[in-house]
Amino acid sequence: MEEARDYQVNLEVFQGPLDLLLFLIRKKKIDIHDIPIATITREYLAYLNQKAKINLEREGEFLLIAALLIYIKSQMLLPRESELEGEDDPRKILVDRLLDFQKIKAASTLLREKEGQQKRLWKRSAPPPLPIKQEVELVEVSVFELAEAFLSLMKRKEQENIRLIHGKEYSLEEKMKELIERLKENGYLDFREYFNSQESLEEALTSFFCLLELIKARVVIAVQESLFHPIKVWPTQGVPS
Amino acid sequence: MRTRLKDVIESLIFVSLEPLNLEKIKNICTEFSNSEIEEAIQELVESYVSNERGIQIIQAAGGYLFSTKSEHDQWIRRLLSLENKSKLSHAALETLATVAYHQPVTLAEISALRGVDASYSLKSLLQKKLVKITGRKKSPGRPLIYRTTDKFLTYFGLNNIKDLPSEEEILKILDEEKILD
Amino acid sequence: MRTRLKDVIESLIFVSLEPLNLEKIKNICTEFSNSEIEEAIQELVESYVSNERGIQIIQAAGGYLFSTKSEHDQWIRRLLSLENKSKLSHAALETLATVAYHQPVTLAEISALRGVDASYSLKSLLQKKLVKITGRKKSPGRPLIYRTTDKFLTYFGLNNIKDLPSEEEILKILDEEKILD
Repeated sequence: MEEARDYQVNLEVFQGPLDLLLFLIRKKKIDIHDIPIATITREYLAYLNQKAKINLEREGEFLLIAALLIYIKSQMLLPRESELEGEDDPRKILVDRLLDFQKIKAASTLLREKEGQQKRLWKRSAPPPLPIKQEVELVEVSVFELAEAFLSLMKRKEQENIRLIHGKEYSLEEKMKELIERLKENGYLDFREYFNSQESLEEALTSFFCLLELIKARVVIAVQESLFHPIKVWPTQGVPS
Repeated sequence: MRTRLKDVIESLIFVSLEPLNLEKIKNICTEFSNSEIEEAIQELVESYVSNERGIQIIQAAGGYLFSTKSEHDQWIRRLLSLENKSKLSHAALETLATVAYHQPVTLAEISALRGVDASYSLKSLLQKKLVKITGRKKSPGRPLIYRTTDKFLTYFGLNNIKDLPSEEEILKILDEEKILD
Repeated sequence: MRTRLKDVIESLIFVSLEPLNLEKIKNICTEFSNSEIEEAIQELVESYVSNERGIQIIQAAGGYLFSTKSEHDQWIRRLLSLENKSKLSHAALETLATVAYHQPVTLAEISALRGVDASYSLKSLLQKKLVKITGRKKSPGRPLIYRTTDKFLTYFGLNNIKDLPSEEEILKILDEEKILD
């Protein structure tokens, strides 16, 4: 009765069958190198019989070790000519596993201590601010480069739209409004992203002309952080970010 | 005022969010010789040991990193309004210990050593980047093999994988039966 | 050793991502009086001014904050660009994965697989030498074909491209959610 309660107390901590075996060995003060297989098998099976307490997901793993125990027990019962020792001992396979596992558990204990020490040390999760404002070195993109980038995008759009019927018309004014709205909302516009979002070649063309107008009027400025970076369009002033 | 190498290195370590290793420092401070750099690091680390300050330079995963001192933990947690930082689960820690001491190792080997299926905890360790896939074993089925990462070293404050608790330390724990349950 | 208030405050400023103001420090260091705190801050700030170091405590937005010094700016920039160079953006990673698993592959194929134009991230991967051009496809337009490089293998710690986990293996790793551990 008392034993059953013992198991219950420790139930949650049995991560697996090897955990349980080690617990039984320690509890019975058994020498791990000379395990009385019959006793330990009986104890182990008694635990397994308390079905309700076994996690069903883990049951197979517990049964596997039970099978191993029973196998070893049967091997021990075979008549032999000489004393069992060393490599011939059928218990060796189990003992080796338990020793390995015991070491892993001990290592876990040591790592847990180290983890605790480290958890008390705090590191920065973000870099400190630089004394000089780290402005991105923006390169102003020429209209030519812009057009070049647009051309390649247009080519793609053309391929995509080749079979689309161009029904809808886009007014310059509407597009202009839409562009300014977008700038107000996001603070900037990703050139490629924006054109990719256009539904048809015509719409993309209309948008592009609007953008050219806005650049000419210096309402917006097209910049690149550096070569090969995406081209971004920023308002020069007046458009709150 | 002349720029001192020691100060440059201090600022570099300060900016870096991960341990900054000697190799990187050398790649950045190209104006200085290797011996000058090594000397400056030495001097810097010593200045933090002798100077009692609130912050320190620690060595982890082969590099240098700033951190607070453990005795200030409670105040920092008040600032960040945090309870104790979350720790690895028992299963994850056991799996991690298995990988650390048996690497390179396969999932099947880890599961056999632990006596339970370790795939779930291995997945969480992969996601936490404490463990990585580094190839395949030349055995039937060519299973993936796993190793611990640099982040693993940093996590436990180890400078090198050789700094893992030794066999003697492990045996000592076993003698004392202080094993975590 | 007695914990010194000055050191506590130093560690608080260190971990704080925003300028830490006096009010907050007082709210955290409740064991100390206001005048003690003000004195300690004074002392701390002065120690950084007089002690020539690579880092400093500055006052900004009504609070205290660690920062590097402007004379070290050029080295810090080198570090940051070095770190940026070794980092992969999410888009680049996705493109790299597409190349790795579908090689030999063309830009159009990558873009189709990712659902977005991959030319920018492909260019950055070419610059990082994680991907290389290995010829042209014998199809209309004769597009360039891409493969991963040896540097790619080194980056991910693999010996051979065949060591990459297969899609089934990755799915299996990610699909073990239900198993208790």
